[in-house]
Amino acid sequence: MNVEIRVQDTPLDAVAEIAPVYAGQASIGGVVSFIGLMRDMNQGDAVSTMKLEHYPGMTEKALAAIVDEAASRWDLAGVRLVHRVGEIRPQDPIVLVCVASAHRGEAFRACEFIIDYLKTRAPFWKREQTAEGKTRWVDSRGSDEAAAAAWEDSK
Amino acid sequence: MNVEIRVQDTPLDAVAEIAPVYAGQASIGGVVSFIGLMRDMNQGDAVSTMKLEHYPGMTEKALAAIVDEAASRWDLAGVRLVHRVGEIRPQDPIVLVCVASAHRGEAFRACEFIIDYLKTRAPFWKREQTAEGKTRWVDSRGSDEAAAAAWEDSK
Amino acid sequence: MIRVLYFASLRERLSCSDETLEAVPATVTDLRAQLAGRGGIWHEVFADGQRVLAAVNQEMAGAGQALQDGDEVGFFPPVTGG
Amino acid sequence: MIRVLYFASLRERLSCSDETLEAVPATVTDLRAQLAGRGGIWHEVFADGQRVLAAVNQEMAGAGQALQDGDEVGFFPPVTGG
Repeated sequence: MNVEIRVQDTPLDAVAEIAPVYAGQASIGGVVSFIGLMRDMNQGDAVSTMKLEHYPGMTEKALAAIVDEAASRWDLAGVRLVHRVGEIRPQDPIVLVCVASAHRGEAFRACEFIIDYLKTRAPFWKREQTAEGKTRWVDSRGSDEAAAAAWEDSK
Repeated sequence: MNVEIRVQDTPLDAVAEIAPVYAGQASIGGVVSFIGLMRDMNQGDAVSTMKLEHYPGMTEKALAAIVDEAASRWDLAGVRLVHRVGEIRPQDPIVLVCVASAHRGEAFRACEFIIDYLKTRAPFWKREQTAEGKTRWVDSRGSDEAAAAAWEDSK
Repeated sequence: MIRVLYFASLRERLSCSDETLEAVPATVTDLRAQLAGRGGIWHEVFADGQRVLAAVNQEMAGAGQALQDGDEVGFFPPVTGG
Repeated sequence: MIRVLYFASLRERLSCSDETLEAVPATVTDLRAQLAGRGGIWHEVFADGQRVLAAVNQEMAGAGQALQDGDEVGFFPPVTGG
């Protein structure tokens, strides 16, 4: 399996990360991609910028472990996982998850699994600045915990 | 909701179809894309080319109905659905389904729903030429029927 | 009058892409029976019609769907796109 | 000796990004208790530790995980990436 995992503080050209996952491999029938984007609203407030902090060293291990777990559950031909850190603005891509497989069902399952696990297990933290100039750490969401827990049950 | 549906006999630049679905819309948090590619093997035989035939007029109606059904089930911000017809070769993209939503779960559900329904309800037919020069119509698959039927049950 | 179209492997097996029928059968089921009555490959295709899908005016149709003057009926095998 | 790192809102609340402790607590639970014992904001953060996650040597750790000399322990709030 062809795997690439990156954490970068430069802009993420999410769409450009997809074709390399399947190019030149004629056994791949389905490619599922998830692009997570920064929204301009959170919890009812307009947000102007966000800073993404992480735990260097642990982040890379955590992402590799999530991809390994996906590869153990489904038959995958390629995975690419790229996550932004640093300063970002609304509409900027935050994360790209791209999974290629011979069959589409496995690619859909694995792609959603990876983003669900990343949301609860990879050490990234968002601090947002509202349009009024207030700075605050983003709260974790119960819906993300529930999404990750559902994969545990389906194991 | 921003919808674009196309059937084209020219090459499909699948990756280039994704960014327009979310560009300029800061309320979109998640974009899920499916790219279906022609494989070089089918039912144990090497395949050199394929011809995709469709039912002009009905195709467009069927695709629009599938997208409408997805939009009635989930809260979507944008959908793009592009399907190739005509002569294609291994590794060529056959179909692109891209769904944008405020939340990722809805985008994942809707994207998979659209491709599952397309596989059983949109009037496209594949005729492949094997490496040995034999021409044959591709058989429909029970696994595709089952995938579409599962959405009926979950309605 | 109705228009009848045949697609993909059906078009090839029947050596016919489309035709116009002056009489309007009451239902898709009646039309299938009429086509099967031609015998030969037509009987083979339509007498056991379960793998031949039908659309009326470009929408998927159940076997018993009623037909009206001017309708377009398409017959085709299970689809294989995507 | 162990290295202890604090991230995100924890780093800000504690005004501390990292420190080195000479003594090695037996477990993560013991380390939490020791930090809470500093009082003030440390007590507030670690006495009710359920929303403070811990990693040992950069892997998620259960509360009772044993510690050894040279370990790196990270404390942080629930993650919010993706």
